[in-house]
Amino acid sequence: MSFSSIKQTVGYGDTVLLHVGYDNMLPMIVTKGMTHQTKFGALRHDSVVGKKFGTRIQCPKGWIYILHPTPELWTLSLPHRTQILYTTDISMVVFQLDLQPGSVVAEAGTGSGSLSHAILRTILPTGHLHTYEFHKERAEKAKEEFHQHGHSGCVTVTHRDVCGEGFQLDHIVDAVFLDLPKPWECVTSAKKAMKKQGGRLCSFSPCIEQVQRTCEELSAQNFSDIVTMECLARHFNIQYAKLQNLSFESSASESTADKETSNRESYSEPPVKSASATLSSSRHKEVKRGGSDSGSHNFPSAVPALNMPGHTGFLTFATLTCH
Amino acid sequence: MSFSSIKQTVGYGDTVLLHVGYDNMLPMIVTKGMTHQTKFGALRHDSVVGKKFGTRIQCPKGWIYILHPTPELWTLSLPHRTQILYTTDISMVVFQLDLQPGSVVAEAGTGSGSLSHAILRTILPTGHLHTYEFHKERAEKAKEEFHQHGHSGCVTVTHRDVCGEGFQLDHIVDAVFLDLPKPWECVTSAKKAMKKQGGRLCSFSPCIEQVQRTCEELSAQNFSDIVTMECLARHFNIQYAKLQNLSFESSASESTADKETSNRESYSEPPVKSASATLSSSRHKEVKRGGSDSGSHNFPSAVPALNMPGHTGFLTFATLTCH
Amino acid sequence: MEPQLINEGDQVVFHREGWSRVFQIRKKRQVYLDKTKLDVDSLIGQPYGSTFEVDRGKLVKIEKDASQALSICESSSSPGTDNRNLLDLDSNQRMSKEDIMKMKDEGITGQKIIEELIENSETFKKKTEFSQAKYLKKKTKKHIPVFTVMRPTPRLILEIFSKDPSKICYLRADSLSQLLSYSNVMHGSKVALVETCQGLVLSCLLQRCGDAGKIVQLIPNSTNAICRQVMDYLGFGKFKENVYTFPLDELSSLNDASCSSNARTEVSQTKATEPCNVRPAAAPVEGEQNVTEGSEPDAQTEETADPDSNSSPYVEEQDRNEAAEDDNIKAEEPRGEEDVVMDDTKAERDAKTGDKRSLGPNREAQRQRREARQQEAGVIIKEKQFDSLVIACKYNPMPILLKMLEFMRPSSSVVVYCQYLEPLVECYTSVKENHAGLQLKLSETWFREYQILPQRTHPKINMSGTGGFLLTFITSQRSTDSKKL
Amino acid sequence: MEPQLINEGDQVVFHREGWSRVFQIRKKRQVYLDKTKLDVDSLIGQPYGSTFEVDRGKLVKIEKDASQALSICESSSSPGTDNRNLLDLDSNQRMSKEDIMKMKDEGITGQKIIEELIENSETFKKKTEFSQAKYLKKKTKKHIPVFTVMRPTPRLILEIFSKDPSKICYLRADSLSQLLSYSNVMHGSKVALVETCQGLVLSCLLQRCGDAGKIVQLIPNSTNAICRQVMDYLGFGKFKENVYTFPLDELSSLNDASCSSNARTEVSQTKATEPCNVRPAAAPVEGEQNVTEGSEPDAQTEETADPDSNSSPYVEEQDRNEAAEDDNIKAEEPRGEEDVVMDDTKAERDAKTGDKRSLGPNREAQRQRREARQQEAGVIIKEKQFDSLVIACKYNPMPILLKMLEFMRPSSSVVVYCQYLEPLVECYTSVKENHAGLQLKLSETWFREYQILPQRTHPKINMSGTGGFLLTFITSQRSTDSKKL
Repeated sequence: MSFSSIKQTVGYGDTVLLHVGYDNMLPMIVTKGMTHQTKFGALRHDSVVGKKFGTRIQCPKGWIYILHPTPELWTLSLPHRTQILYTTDISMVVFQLDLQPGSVVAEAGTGSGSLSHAILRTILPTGHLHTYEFHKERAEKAKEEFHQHGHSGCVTVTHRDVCGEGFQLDHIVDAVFLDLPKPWECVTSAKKAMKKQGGRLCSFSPCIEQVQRTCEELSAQNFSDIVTMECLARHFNIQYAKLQNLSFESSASESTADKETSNRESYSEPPVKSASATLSSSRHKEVKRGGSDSGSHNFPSAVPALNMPGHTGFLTFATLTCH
Repeated sequence: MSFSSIKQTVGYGDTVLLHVGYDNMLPMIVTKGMTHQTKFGALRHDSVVGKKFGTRIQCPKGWIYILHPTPELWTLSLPHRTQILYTTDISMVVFQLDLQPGSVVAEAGTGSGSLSHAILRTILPTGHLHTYEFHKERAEKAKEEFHQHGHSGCVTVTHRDVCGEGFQLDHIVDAVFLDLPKPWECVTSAKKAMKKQGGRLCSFSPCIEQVQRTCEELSAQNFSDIVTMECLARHFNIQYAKLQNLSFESSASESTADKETSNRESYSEPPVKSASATLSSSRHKEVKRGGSDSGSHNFPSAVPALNMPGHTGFLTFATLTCH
Repeated sequence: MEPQLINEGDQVVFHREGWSRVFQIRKKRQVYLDKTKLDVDSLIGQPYGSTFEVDRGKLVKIEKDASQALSICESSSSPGTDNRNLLDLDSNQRMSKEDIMKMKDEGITGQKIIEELIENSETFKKKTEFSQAKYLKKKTKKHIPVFTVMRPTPRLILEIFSKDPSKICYLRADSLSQLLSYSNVMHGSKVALVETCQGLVLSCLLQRCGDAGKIVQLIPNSTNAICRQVMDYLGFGKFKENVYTFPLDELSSLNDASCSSNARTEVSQTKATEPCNVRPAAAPVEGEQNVTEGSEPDAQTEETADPDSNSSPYVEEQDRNEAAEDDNIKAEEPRGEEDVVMDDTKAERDAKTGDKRSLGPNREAQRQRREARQQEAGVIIKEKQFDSLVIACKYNPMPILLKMLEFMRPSSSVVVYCQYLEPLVECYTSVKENHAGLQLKLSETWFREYQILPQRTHPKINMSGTGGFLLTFITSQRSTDSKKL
Repeated sequence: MEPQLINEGDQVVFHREGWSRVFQIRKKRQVYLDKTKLDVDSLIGQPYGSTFEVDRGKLVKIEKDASQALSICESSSSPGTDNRNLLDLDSNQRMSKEDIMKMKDEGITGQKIIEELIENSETFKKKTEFSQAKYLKKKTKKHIPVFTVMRPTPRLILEIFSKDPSKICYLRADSLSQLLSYSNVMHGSKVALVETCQGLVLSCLLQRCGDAGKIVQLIPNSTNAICRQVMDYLGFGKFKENVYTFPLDELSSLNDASCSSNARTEVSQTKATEPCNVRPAAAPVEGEQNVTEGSEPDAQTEETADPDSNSSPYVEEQDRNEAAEDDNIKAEEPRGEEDVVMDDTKAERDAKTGDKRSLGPNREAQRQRREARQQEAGVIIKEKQFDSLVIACKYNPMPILLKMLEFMRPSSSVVVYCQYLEPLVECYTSVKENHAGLQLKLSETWFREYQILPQRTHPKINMSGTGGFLLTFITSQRSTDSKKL
């Protein structure tokens, strides 16, 4: 129940996220009498009930935090049934579709529900999400998850292939999201689903050929402001970098004692990350020693992650005015 | 003559680059008795003859530097007859085509000669560039420029439409560069131009449809390692940034005298860019004052330029093995 | 479900591709758009989503958009094969700028002008099909001003600032949208906010709160004005009860364990009141004239007239610099247009100035209401139960972040946006050191648009080089222990 | 103009898409490739550009590349329409890993294995055409090792390091290529260079110098080894006369106005000689065995055996850390392969160790030659007529840059590459302050590859997030005034 509203303490039936480490987060449905195995050992569900979200729990071999679920954390920990959208794209979709509490949205396909959760968070409590999935088991699994997460009242999951069978909605939605192999086939049906006063549409496609056909179809069906974009998250690793300073004095002219002192100085500096106050003072120390001593130049550095997503998909947005 | 070899001093007939400002660089052919008008007033050509490259010249209203030409500076100052390639793409082309002194290269079209100069710099003195331009005046202008720049011996400019008429070269080049509206039509001719032992080919196209057809044709003609890429330069503006530190103490509890002191302190700091030594000490001053005083947080910042090229073209490279 | 109609008093967006302006519809009001004075009376009663062409100061509703004109022109000429024999010369066009201006003055339509331009072009017929299309698109945009009238949304409001992103700390759609996601603000959220983005972030968060939730906007101090321009644009009068204001320089008094409500009131009363811009858009406060021109254009950083309240010369200097910058920007724009956008400013300022000199009974009541609201905000802050903390401002974020973390509950969502990377590196390091956050991420977004056209598909030639940087994390238990920070 | 043939002694590149390895061809030599031991004798006499398939330890020349296998498989099945009814389960494949290993051991070809895999897949036939192609490509890459043998070029050498870019300071093709352009190095250039990229930057610059020009590589001090591995790969023996080495810690002695060549010689003679890796690849120096396995794999940072020469414990510590890192990396790779790549190391080391203990007459001659070369380098440096300065190293660039600017002529080209942005910001600020440079630019490159396939065109799913940062400028007159720096 913890997705649809913010709770203070953990209760039975809540989905909580176990934060074991930065890249290790597991969803857990708190169930009476159950035990969950983590890499830090067993966690009894009962032991977290009544605890505040954010609490640190001592497991046999380490700490675990119980976090309140958010769509963003869910995206990082959900069971993958398909390729999923990530928060960079999801954020853009929700923003560009003009969603707000009360919006009615049609989504095809549901996939693993990564986007659905962000949509639901935004349109709650008076909006509604009509979501379609052509894969039967996935549709059922999504339905179950939404129920589990307290979203039942705001979402309708339909097992249907929207390509071909259409949304079968009659002018009731504010926004449509398409993540389909042939989105252009669904534009007519999407248009029919959209309110007479108009609304916004988004199509997500990995290949440029899909985008081309979709844009052509959107244009033919009088959608306007057709804009295609790509957005990629670039993460920074924050490192305490250390670059050796070379000496321009022949070592013959330098006393060994001097050298050792300066080296000891550089060893006394914090070996890893440190607060800015410490950083500044260590930097000051360097200045005192001069810029070209035989020590090292230490600085906090924001290093772009070496590997980053190069492509997720093209996002095409379009406006339908009153029709 | 100053492109084909490095000279120490300026002579008549040299093309020099007048560096008037960061975004203001003009080429000038040093000619006896001539005068050049710049925004800092008149510059007599005779006055720069015999001067070392890099010299600062006093003009009536300001300083001008006479720079030795390089292909990179030429790219920034050349007369545009067409859209040109810039150094980010040019560098990749020269590198990926495996060019080195002695390489023989075919280029179509010549355009404004921006890439040609970089190719020539790399293949000198024993290599040769065969460059083709379908626009008559442009071909003539390019020929004149190459001559002016001392490249006559290493380059042949031909006025011809390679699309249709082909390179008409018989297995003599190591590398081919295509910047044509329909590059796929020239693959056969390019292949014929390439040495029997094989070589490298590059095609530069702004649109993805051109790339698709070109890749298809390259693949059909047994080119291998067909790789398409994009590279975009992102420049940083180095700013000495200043962010106000907010106070969390009610001003009632703070003496006015204190406040003024700290403000005076922040005024005493260098107002613009300063060397790292100065930076470090000013940073240290902040630390002494504490992180949350009513002064400001000053730091050198690398701010990405607000506007950057979003697309120049797709670069497609391919290898032809012995054929 | 029927088309919604434009009413008097509505804030509407005039929109064309990648460009938006917002206006309030009032009878007998004229707005400036692209240097043309326009009468907007005719919009009242029209459905939203209608498209209008500007024709000699009048808005004429059209059924199809400008692409129609484009396609007519396109088919009227047979393209050349390539550009080989074209020289780029001014003499290619036989019509002069003066000719064009004269035609415009004579009331000749943009479409007719374009046809004349083509007729008088030496090279148009020889250009390739693509070059022709490009030429037509450029000329259409220049000579046929066509706008669609839309209801304001954050997306469209953001476009208004695309011309001058410094006003909103260089937030771009990608960074603003992620800020909203990672803040996890939803119906009913309790949010702590520090922003200097003209109220844009406040408005977006408020919209996501719906009719529930509480947003406490922390401002530097009670004497500094805050700008919430965007609140008006989005017509947020009705939700204003959700928004509280609290001065950061009074947080320390809240933090005292003994902090009684009396003591707090006392402190507040020694300060000037907060000149709050938030009020129902359609209900002008006393003293405001229905200004259409000639008002003060500077709404960015309003200085109070009281010299005592500006005790810090540094802040004053900064404000002046910004005011000067703003003036520069405005100098490029037609004055009239700015006036309409900023039309509340002079009245506000007049009111403020009066505020200090002699408080009438109405003013006194307002002041008291504000005091009461601030006390309410203080109570919310003291509960330390914020679900979200959002910082997107021109101040150094680290001290603000560390201070505000004292008031967050564990497992709450924190987003710090900054146009510079370096201050966020410091925030990151500090949060990490203090074990104050989980899922700590520092990122920027690479964002590019594409041109999708038959045989001419490619990424857009120009893109934005930066949309700022985001630090996001989830507070962990430790962060509630204020002594560790 | 006829195809060039592979000769004994050649350095050759084994290449497939996005992947390269370099080997020297010697008779009776075996190399490790993807955990398979290979006999490369059969390559001798084959034309460059030939493609080989690995078949039970033998290289079998094939006429077409692996795409043939792919297309055969592709046409042999009719694709499904979509993935709607597919579940991703391990049980979809009836063949186990053990089955596959067994087939390989039995010498069954990769192509046959793939056909079996398809036959035994529950889901292959139901997959869409695109999914089938993706599956086939993946399996082909895994089970059919096909390589084209190419002559080494900087482009291919760069690919060798793509697996471990830290060895070349994270240089990427875009940053290396721009470094080369902005350095303006050409036939006949005089270049000052500081690099710790395994000789990659040195080799590229040397190639651009052709058979003329001079490159002075500045190294930390005479006691530290430098690694120029890549020089061997590119077979640069014949140009080595263009390359000089000079220790940075002796620059100050050069700078003295009185600096006589005698004084300099004296200083040099008190130091250990520079253990230079540069030598003709095909001519082993005395004492080297024709090692094929079992040699020391660490060629990155060779420590001299003389404890005195390692007077700085700090540097020693750093070297050790790096050595440890290198070991970690190597642990992942098959030992044999490393051995071949590094085959000079042990001999070098043995030679060096011997060097200190008893200098034979040959050693003494070599030492004297090196002394002479260093003196020549000193003369070049003192002329202050360098055309180009290139810095791409793991050291703090600013002190090196400021020092080296003293030796540059005006209007020369300077490129400083660094894997971190921050040190270059400092360099930028310092150069700007000292008015030492014009056209000062600090940049990074956004670099992405594309998949161009019918109906499946899109940017590659993974990209490199950084290729480092470049500072470029042209020295101005002022920079020759060393007192200002």
